[in-house]
Amino acid sequence: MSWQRALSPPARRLLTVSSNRELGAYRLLSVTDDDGPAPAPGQFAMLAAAERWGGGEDERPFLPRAFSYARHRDGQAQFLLEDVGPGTRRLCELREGESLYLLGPLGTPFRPPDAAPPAPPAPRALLVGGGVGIAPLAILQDALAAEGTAALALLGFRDGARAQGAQLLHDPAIATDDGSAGHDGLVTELLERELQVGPATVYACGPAPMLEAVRAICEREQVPAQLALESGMACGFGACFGCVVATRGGGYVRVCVEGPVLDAARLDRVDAHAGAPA
Amino acid sequence: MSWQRALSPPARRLLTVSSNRELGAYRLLSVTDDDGPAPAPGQFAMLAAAERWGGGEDERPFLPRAFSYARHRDGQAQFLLEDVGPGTRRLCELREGESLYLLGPLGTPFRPPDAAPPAPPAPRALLVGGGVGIAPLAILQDALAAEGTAALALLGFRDGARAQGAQLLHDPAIATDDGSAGHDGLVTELLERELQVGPATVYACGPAPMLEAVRAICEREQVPAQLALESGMACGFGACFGCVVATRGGGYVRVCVEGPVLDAARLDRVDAHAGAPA
Amino acid sequence: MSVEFCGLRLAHPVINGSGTFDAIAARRAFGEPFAQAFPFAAYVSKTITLQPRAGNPPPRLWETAAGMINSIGLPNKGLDGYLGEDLPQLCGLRTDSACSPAGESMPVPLITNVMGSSGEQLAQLVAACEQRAEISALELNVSCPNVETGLDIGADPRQLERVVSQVRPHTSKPLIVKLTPNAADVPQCAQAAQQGGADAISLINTLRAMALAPGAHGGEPWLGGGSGGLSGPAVRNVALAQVAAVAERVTIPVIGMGGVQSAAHARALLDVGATLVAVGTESFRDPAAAVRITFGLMSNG
Amino acid sequence: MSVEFCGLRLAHPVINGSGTFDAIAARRAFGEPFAQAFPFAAYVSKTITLQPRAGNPPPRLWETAAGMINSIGLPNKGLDGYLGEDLPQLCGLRTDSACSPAGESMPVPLITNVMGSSGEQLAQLVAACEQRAEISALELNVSCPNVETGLDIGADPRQLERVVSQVRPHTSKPLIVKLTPNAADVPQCAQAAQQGGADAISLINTLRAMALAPGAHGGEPWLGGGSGGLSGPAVRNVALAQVAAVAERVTIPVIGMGGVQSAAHARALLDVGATLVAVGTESFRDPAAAVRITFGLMSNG
Ligand SMILES: Cc1cc2nc3c(=O)[nH]c(=O)nc-3n(C[C@H](O)[C@H](O)[C@H](O)COP(=O)(O)OP(=O)(O)OC[C@H]3O[C@@H](n4cnc5c(N)ncnc54)[C@H](O)[C@@H]3O)c2cc1C
Ligand SMILES: Cc1cc2nc3c(=O)[nH]c(=O)nc-3n(C[C@H](O)[C@H](O)[C@H](O)COP(=O)(O)OP(=O)(O)OC[C@H]3O[C@@H](n4cnc5c(N)ncnc54)[C@H](O)[C@@H]3O)c2cc1C
Ligand SMILES: Cc1cc2nc3c(=O)[nH]c(=O)nc-3n(C[C@H](O)[C@H](O)[C@H](O)COP(=O)(O)O)c2cc1C
Ligand SMILES: Cc1cc2nc3c(=O)[nH]c(=O)nc-3n(C[C@H](O)[C@H](O)[C@H](O)COP(=O)(O)O)c2cc1C
Ligand code: FES
Ligand code: FES
Repeated sequence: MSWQRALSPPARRLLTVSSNRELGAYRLLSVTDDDGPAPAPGQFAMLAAAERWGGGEDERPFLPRAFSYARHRDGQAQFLLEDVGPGTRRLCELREGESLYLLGPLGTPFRPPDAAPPAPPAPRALLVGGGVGIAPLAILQDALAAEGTAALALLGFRDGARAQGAQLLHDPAIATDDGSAGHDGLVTELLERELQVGPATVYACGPAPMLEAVRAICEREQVPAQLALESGMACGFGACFGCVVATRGGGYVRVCVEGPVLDAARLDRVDAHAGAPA
Repeated sequence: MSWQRALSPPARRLLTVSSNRELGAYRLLSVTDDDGPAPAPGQFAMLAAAERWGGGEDERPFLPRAFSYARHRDGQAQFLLEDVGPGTRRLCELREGESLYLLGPLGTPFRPPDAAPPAPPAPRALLVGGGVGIAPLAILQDALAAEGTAALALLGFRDGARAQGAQLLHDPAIATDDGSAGHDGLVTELLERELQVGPATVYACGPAPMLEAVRAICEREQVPAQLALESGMACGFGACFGCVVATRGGGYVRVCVEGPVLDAARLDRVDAHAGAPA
Repeated sequence: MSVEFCGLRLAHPVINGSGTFDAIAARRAFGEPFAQAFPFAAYVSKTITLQPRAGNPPPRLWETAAGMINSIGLPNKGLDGYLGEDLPQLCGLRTDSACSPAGESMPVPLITNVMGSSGEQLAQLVAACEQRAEISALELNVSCPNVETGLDIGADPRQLERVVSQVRPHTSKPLIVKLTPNAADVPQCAQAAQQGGADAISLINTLRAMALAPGAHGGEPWLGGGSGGLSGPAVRNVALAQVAAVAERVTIPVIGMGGVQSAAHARALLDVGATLVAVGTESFRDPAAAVRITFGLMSNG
Repeated sequence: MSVEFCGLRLAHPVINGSGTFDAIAARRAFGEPFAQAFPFAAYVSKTITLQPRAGNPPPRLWETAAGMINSIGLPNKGLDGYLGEDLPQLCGLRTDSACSPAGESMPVPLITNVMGSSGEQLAQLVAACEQRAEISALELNVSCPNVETGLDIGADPRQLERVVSQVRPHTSKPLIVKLTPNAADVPQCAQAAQQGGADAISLINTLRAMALAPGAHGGEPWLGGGSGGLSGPAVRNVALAQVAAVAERVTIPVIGMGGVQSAAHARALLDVGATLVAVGTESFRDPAAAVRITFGLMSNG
């Protein structure tokens, strides 16, 4: 697995669903993509069902939807889906053998942990995920493991059904809002505890309030953090300028080109629209 | 079975598909409609899939589609479908247990054959159908049979696969354009032959050229003809004024209100848009 | 839920768009009881003209992505036919009692929509309607894009103000002006209508649109009328923008319409300032659409 | 298939709509070879203004029924940034050889789209572009609905003619005027642009539209810019009507766009008189949409 941004072929590909199974409150969608480039951790793809993409709630969806690669192995791309609206609903109902369009891999991936201070000589990574935002942390954990980097996953969920998504990662520490699994409270409490242990590079993906809390904590603790943002997207490849977030010092960057992974230091705060479904 | 125009409840009903099976080139869709009024022969319903009605070719369908009741028995409404575009395609793919919206029965039905001259003392009916236009003739044949009226079905099809639709009627005489089943030629040739035998009331439904030929023949032979027309419809209950055909002497009538069954004598000619899919 | 609109008391804020519901034909399809459980709080007639019109030759409909184009061409019996034959059949409608505030059926006031190619014609139409007690309000269609009146009165604010002020003296009934969306500055048109004496504004009418005959390669139009008007979900957000801008500009009530399919869509129009909401195309998909929408508004405020 | 447009030879008739394809970002996503297999026969830049603009605050997008609303707000580096930083990266694009008549890749001429709030500003932009050989043609955006320029120059024929004639003397390159669809009489605007000296007309730009924030109940707009512009299949038949009416009125070439998703849609615009077709929103759904459409045109004439 490489940390290098993979390039997407310049056309959406018509691919076949190899499986689509329940994972607690989520679905794990596997797609056969033998010829597709392997994504770097943090990259995403734009997905749309090949048939009947439309005609749902308010006659939507129309545009493709962005999903982080949760895994990519042996020509199989995996995505973790949460049904939050007409687009995700249509993808969630796809059955084995049905077709979808995929454009990807897209976007700027995670970088390996800093070897330089403040990280200790043996770099340590903390993977902080919230809800369906855990998806890119799975493929990231694989990549870190392959390099022998300790990568502890701290995963927060709204409830026990969602917490089952944690199966996607190795040996995660879990927090739930309703206390039904793991720590009864916020995942950021787990992060604060871990940062007491020693410095680390923090990787985070999840709802905007979680990302903002992670950002603030890491700023305060002066540890580097890479945030995988989300944003409403029309294209995913820099064409529409629709997916921007405001950056520190003014101006906007496109989440699909400069991100989805941005150094937390580039942001004054994480905008309410820049996170995963809560 | 009654000849009386049945009234539709004033809202579309959410119903369940009980079966949807192939019948040659067509599909026979059965819908459970226990509480729905029984249609009179010639009436139709507006159908739309409850889910994903849209997102097909050119992001259609959007409006419901009109279909003649082919049969209605024991709370089961049957429709004969030919896949000619995004609306019929979506309905053709509906599986048992899936839902659709139905508004109906709608429109003006067939009238019983004239007892008065030119019909002979024992009325005789000739049912002339073309392609998927045979659908309303099935329920009509049932109604005539129930009254003991001889009702000979003359059915024309483009090819053998379509000719299998003839199974819907009793003892039909068949014509195919490609000669692959029955008479090698036009169904109107069968009609001319039958009219030599003696007068009859003619009932016809099919593509516009066929209807126009039937109209012209019946005018020439001075036998009464009732034509079940078709037309692009938005509503089916007289609201949009979109489904009109021109009538003899000028002006237009709404096919969904005055029709779909119109006396041939009311038309100068059958407009190219006023027939079933060819 | 009961609403006051220009002095009329309505059971709820959902009415029909002109030309999208024929109460007489509906009774034929659904039976007499339908008239006593009418889905709309007020009934707006199809556009009536001085002379009878047959309407455009078919085809008159084209389905688009999430919408439709109509080129109906305003068929109607003309003023005399309307007043003589239709009006008697349009009285006595009552709302669906399930959609009324106190669970009680209420009378459905009749709003007559008229169109003319000049201020004089409109004045003549309005003056004749003024005589009829069955008519509760008037709506001027100054916007129909699919009939060749030469000029589109409603798109030019100055002309519009002149025409409305010409019509105004001929009626004491509430006078609604239905704007065309095919204008550069719709709020300015609304303001002009108010200045001319309108009691309320309604919008949007259909967007000018066309379709080609499938298979033909010479650019032959599909619609018998050549071009037509787009309605349905496709225009919903255009309607919302225009209704919001108009409601901000005028002080008279606004009837918002365009692509309303659900209570949420109706709520959005009310939220940006509409007093009433009209349902058009969605009624074609379900004659009880207005009932569904009204229920939704009642249960979610 | 190769087309002549205002003296430029193009590999095929399919180009992009301004602001709907960023060739620089696309090379980053798809790699350098993409520049040598570019999907469009000519490349139209995003709208450039005199001063740099950050664009509107997010959210900038709203998905509608069969379309989308954007409220991007014309972010760009300003004239100097564009000429200095972007222009060098936009030269040397070549078409996908599979989409070229003789199977040979052809150069992709660059069309620069500019906008200003006055004739003077536009003249200044055009004069600066005139100096640059890399630019093959200019497009005036007189129509963008989502930036508050005060007046919408393109909706008023007289103002439009004045502005175009003010700009015309500053360039000998082909001058395209991109009209706004939010006008009462679009063909008249086209005619005014021609009278002012335009070499070609392009249309349609987006339709003014808005959306409310889901869940909010005070009518709060969703888009950071308040309102925005509708594009995609929802506007296709509105575009077709406007393009047909404009092509009938002017004698200069027309670039048709609005909701094109397939070769059949492109063919319809060509059939009613367009010389070129532009693809916008559909490229978001598939960056190779233009390739697919061009193939379709090539195989079905
Ligand atoms: C880089 C990236 C990676 C992502 N990875 C994942 C992933 O791995 N798994 C996953 O489940 N999700 C992921 N997402 C989020 C996913 O793309 C969204 O959940 C999805 O787009 C929602 O579409 P929908 O139609 O289901 O819901 P929508 O109805 O589109 O609702 C989603 C949100 O969009 C807004 N919204 C509502 N209506 C509209 C409208 N009409 N137009 C615009 N916005 C509207 C609201 O804020 C709403 O909460 C990712 C997003 C990005 C940008
Ligand atoms: C009273 C009545 C009874 C009917 N009974 C039956 C029946 O029993 N069985 C049956 O199979 N069919 C029946 N039909 C016909 C059926 O309604 C049509 O075949 C169906 O509406 C086609 O829809 P579609 O989306 O599949 O095809 P469409 O794409 O709508 O194509 C159908 C035809 O419509 C036209 N068309 C194409 N595109 C458009 C567009 N965008 N907008 C408008 N028109 C367009 C063309 O002429 C085309 O050939 C009946 C029709 C009526 C009016
Ligand atoms: C088939 C049809 C016929 C219409 N006839 C008229 C009419 O006669 N007079 C009028 O003022 N508006 C007419 N309209 C416009 C509607 O009243 C309404 O303004 C428009 O359709 C937008 O609403 P909708 O999207 O809910 O349909 C008609 C619309 C349709 C679709
Ligand atoms: C996200 C987006 C940004 C756009 N930016 C511009 C722009 O900068 N300048 C311009 O003239 N038109 C702009 N447009 C309008 C398009 O060029 C085009 O006219 C319109 O989208 C209709 O075509 P479509 O339906 O194929 O998208 C933009 C459209 C979209 C969707
Ligand atoms: S999603 Fe279009 S620029 Fe990012
Ligand atoms: S289909 Fe609407 S009036 Fe007949």
